[in-house]
Amino acid sequence: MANLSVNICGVTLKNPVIAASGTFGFGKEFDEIYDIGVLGGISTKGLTLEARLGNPTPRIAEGHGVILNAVGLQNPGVDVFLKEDLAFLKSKNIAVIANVAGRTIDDYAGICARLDGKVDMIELNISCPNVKCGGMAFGIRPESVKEVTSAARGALKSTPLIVKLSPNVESIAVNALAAQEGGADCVSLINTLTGMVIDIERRRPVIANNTGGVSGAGIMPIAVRMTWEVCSAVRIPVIGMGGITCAEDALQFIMAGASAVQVGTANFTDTLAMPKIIEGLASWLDRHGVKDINELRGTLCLNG
Amino acid sequence: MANLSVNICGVTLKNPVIAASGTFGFGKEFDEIYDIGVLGGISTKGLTLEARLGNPTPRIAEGHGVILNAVGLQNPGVDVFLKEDLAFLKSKNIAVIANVAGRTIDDYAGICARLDGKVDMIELNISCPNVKCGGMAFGIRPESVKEVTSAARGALKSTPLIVKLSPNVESIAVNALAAQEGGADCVSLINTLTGMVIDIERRRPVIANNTGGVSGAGIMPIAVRMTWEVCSAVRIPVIGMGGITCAEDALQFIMAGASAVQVGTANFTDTLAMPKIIEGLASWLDRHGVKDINELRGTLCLNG
Amino acid sequence: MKELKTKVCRNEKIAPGIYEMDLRLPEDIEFRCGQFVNLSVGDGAHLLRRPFAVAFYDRGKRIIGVCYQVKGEGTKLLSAKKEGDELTCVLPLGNGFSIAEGQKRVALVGGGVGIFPLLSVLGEYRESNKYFCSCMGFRSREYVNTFSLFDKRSDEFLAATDDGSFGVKGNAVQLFFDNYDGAKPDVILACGPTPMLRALKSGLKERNIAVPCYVSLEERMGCGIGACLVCVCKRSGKEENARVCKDGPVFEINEVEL
Amino acid sequence: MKELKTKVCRNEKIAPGIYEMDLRLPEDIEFRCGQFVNLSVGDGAHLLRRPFAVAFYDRGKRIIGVCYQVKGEGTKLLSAKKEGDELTCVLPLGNGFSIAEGQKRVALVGGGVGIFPLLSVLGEYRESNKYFCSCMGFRSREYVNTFSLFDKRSDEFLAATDDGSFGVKGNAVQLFFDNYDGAKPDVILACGPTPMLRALKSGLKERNIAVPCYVSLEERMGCGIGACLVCVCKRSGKEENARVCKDGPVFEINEVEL
Ligand SMILES: Cc1cc2nc3c(=O)[nH]c(=O)nc-3n(C[C@H](O)[C@H](O)[C@H](O)COP(=O)(O)OP(=O)(O)OC[C@H]3O[C@@H](n4cnc5c(N)ncnc54)[C@H](O)[C@@H]3O)c2cc1C
Ligand SMILES: Cc1cc2nc3c(=O)[nH]c(=O)nc-3n(C[C@H](O)[C@H](O)[C@H](O)COP(=O)(O)OP(=O)(O)OC[C@H]3O[C@@H](n4cnc5c(N)ncnc54)[C@H](O)[C@@H]3O)c2cc1C
Ligand SMILES: Cc1cc2nc3c(=O)[nH]c(=O)nc-3n(C[C@H](O)[C@H](O)[C@H](O)COP(=O)(O)O)c2cc1C
Ligand SMILES: Cc1cc2nc3c(=O)[nH]c(=O)nc-3n(C[C@H](O)[C@H](O)[C@H](O)COP(=O)(O)O)c2cc1C
Ligand code: FES
Ligand code: FES
Repeated sequence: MANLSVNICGVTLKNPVIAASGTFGFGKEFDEIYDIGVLGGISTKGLTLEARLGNPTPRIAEGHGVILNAVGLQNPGVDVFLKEDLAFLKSKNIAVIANVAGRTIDDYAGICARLDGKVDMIELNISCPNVKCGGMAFGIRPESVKEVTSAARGALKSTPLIVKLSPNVESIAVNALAAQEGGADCVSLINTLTGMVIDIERRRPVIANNTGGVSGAGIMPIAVRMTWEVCSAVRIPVIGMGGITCAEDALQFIMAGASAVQVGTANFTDTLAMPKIIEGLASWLDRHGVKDINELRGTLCLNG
Repeated sequence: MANLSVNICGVTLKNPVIAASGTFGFGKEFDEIYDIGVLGGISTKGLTLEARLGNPTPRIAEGHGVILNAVGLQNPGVDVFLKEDLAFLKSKNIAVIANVAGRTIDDYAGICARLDGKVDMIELNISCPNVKCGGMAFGIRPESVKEVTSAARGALKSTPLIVKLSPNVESIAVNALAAQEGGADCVSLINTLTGMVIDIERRRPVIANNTGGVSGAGIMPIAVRMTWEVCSAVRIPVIGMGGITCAEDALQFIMAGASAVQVGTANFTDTLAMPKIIEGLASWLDRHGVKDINELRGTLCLNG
Repeated sequence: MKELKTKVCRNEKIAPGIYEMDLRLPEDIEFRCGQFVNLSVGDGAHLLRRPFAVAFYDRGKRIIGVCYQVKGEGTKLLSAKKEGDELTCVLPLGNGFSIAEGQKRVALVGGGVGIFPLLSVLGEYRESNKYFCSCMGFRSREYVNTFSLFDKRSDEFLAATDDGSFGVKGNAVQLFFDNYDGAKPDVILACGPTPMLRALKSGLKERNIAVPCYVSLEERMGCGIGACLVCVCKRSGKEENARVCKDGPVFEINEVEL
Repeated sequence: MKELKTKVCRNEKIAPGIYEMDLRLPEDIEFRCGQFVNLSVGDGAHLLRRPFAVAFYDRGKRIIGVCYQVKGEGTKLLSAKKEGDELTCVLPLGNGFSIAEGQKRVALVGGGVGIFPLLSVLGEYRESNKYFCSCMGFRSREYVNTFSLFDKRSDEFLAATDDGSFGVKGNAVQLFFDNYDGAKPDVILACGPTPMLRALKSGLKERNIAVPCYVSLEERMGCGIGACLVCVCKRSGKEENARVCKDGPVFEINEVEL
């Protein structure tokens, strides 16, 4: 069988398939359906300093081939996570990526400091469109991307830092470079695109928060294009995501240059999506006589 | 039966449903399937000063609930259009919107000058992602949106000017304001989002041009959100589009504030999409006791 | 909780806009009444599954029955499914209703599609010695088919319609309180639209009724299994959310804000 | 050109990965051989229809037959369709093949799925006094079923397989030129992968064969009716494109760049 393991910033993942933040909680529920130990890793629900209740409901709506969500960072706070949820994830022997979100730059630095050395990687969510202050605000302009990245970087001694980029920007490659300059060890993309679905009977947005983040299969071509742009721009490793539902989708990101992928919305459509993707990768590689998935990274040739 | 007619910048459309540029040619072929005289209007394929051959093939690819295209402005040139195609469209008694694209600001002004007084409206395509120079370049930064708009405006005496906005920007509302300041009589949105689909067997992008413009049902939540943002920002009328496939979809845009809508990709999925949307609007209004579609415009109430 | 492939073995209209769909499971599953299934609608454009109460369960035949109202696109697609079509689902989901040993007299209060989760209660306690009083509200007599199962299986069956064309004129909650003294329940199980549940809650308070009352809630869902925090409701008097899909859908009526 | 709802009346595997699907049309339509249909695949995730040659047409029964190879997601979905399923389509599309009165001896040269448009030629000229020589290439003898119709209907049938497991070893173009002197065609009709058509073009040139040769091209499509300019090919020696869906799919081989 082909080698699926990849190494990102010194962290070894048994395969490049990571659960995307916010769709997988802290792993316990999906573990009731299958052993999540088969995964390459998990990015946790976004963690804040204090517990948060998130947005009012409804928090989700459906488009055609896409969904919208505005959960708004409901989470128990970083300390509760460390005390109650981390041990379980560690016991699963998968890469644990703590997704963190803050209101201020100090928030980001503070959460990072608490997580330093305790998780395998930290993913800065500077691109969440569903919270009023903080969140996406930091992720739009390259200057602030760099600033929040260096603050987080400064708070970390031993844990590699991933910066998660927003697609709601003029140039995601420019922002990726800003993250790299700010000291990011890795970038991940894309977070959700901002959207709205209107209930025409009630003449109101379906989602209580009015707008929500668009994710799922329909956004994949946008996500692949952005992943390719970012991979062409930066030296650091890239984690790609956005609409992945099967092994072939994941391979588009890997050929575009991604070292690993995250899978979000597909977990809703098929709770077994990730184990199927992992098996699908193994069998695709075997069928194509590829010995090591690392050989496929960045092999995209442009036309013309 | 309810009134469906709308007035945009002094032009009366018998209903708010317009064929989107590039998906409907100059109307002749669809007229072999149904009488296109039932439409509110048509926006022509993008016209340039000289004839253009466009991009190499394949020019199209499919995503999940979306498509990508990179036709690249193949067209016979504005003069051939005026001589050979305009008369047919005029005979159909629908609003004729000439979609124009240029390489330089002078191009835009020149094409507008030739069309002035001959068509019902002009739509500046400053947002086409599929051509190397010109096109989208003008549509990204507010300063250049304003500049190209005023140049076009200056070349026009009697024809209302629509500026078509790109979604691949930091803030589409800011660009809409720039168009308004530059003298646009109307804005239309959204043009396609830039995307890529990779053929993993060949390890190349499916589309010869590598990237293409993403359109179709899956992008609708993004388009509705942007239409709502723009409607909240400008005083001039707004034409909404992006993923519309049925009357209920069109009503989302109208409630968000659009005066009319354009329908593109849905014409591929169902060649009768537009007549069905028009009938669907009429019957929705009747069922809901709404006498005039103009009463629905901008009726969206936000939550919370 | 399992992800399973099921086959449609029946899909019939039982009232205007209301269908019963029977699905054959590939393996033996244990259900509790009030639990639900998260069902794909079988079209690639729809990424979210739809949650439906398991209204019937024939464990021997491994067939579950859901009754659903056609509301939006997903349920419209479901209504077009034919025998032999495949759908995937996740099940069993949620906590379900439970009736304590000592609770002998049970009142079921259901309105609209909210009656379907309550059907499973009658199914599960078919052989028990509990006394069931069902108070069901529906739009008009055209929906009477949907409700006939309550009639047959309940010890007492009371019906109300919005237009009075069947049973009394009014809603399920009015009906329940009007007949409360006769019913004398040890426990109340209710399901229906939120305004109905609110009326039930305030009615109980006004009348100082302390009988335990459990309600099954509806909320839009993402994962359906408790991971995404999409489907929450507020716990009363606490700065805390509960997940409808995992901590619910059944809650003690005073435990949550309606 | 019409947009029509059709019903699947048959969908059967006829060779490995190759299916024949028969569709019942709601009304009488006139077809010419070589024309095609643009068929929905019946799932909301796929916004583009798939173009297929109309391989068979029974005008009396209003049934068209398409033969398709499962390649990607759309054809995979099609292969799962059952009798009674509905699909929408646009038809008849394209210009089709035409054989002039004086062209008595016709050579059909087909490779892979390119053989299917040529089947319709045999169907249309069934009752004529033309002489058909069919040179068909396919992968291996497993595909022989697909081709048996050519055998029965052609006056002369020649087969080649990549592995030599049926007919001679080689491809359709080699086969055609090897038997050219016997076939002595007045017109050549060809369809298959682009490299095959290129080989045909250069073979004709090398041999100074001036017999008219028509090829049916494939290109990815948007509208399928000539409006969107997605499906173009270059006209030889001109700064001009032709639309495969409307000006084609059949072109004189020297008229277009391959
Ligand atoms: C635990 C639970 C049990 C349910 N049991 C039943 C039942 O037995 N019979 C029945 O007819 N209905 C039941 N419902 C409601 C049912 O889930 C919705 O009517 C259905 O999802 C609507 O789908 P749609 O595609 O027609 O609507 P759409 O508007 O197209 O759906 C869009 C999205 O919103 C969600 N949604 C819309 N309305 C609701 C709602 N009321 N509750 C939850 N999600 C919603 C859909 O699931 C989907 O994700 C139940 C809901 C829950 C939460
Ligand atoms: C005029 C014409 C007639 C054809 N007749 C036949 C036939 O009789 N039998 C047969 O098996 N095939 C035929 N083809 C090819 C057939 O259209 C493709 O194999 C099919 O569209 C692939 O669809 P998919 O969903 O499996 O592939 P996907 O890769 O999922 O398709 C993605 C998109 O690319 C398009 N596409 C992919 N390959 C082709 C191709 N080779 N040509 C055109 N579009 C393509 C699809 O239509 C779709 O829009 C014909 C093509 C044309 C243009
Ligand atoms: C319900 C939901 C909640 C999410 N919450 C978070 C979050 O807390 N932090 C974050 O960085 N991204 C969050 N995301 C974004 C996903 O991690 C991912 O970037 C996005 O959904 C695109 O991937 P997908 O198309 O595979 O879902 C969330 C997405 C969904 C659908
Ligand atoms: C094949 C194709 C060609 C297009 N060509 C043009 C064009 O020439 N000029 C233009 O302004 N927009 C062009 N567009 C964009 C559409 O007009 C429209 O903005 C976009 O497709 C979104 O609408 P839809 O989702 O309804 O297709 C084209 C779109 C498609 C699919
Ligand atoms: S739907 Fe995901 S937690 Fe309930
Ligand atoms: S597919 Fe639109 S012109 Fe051919």
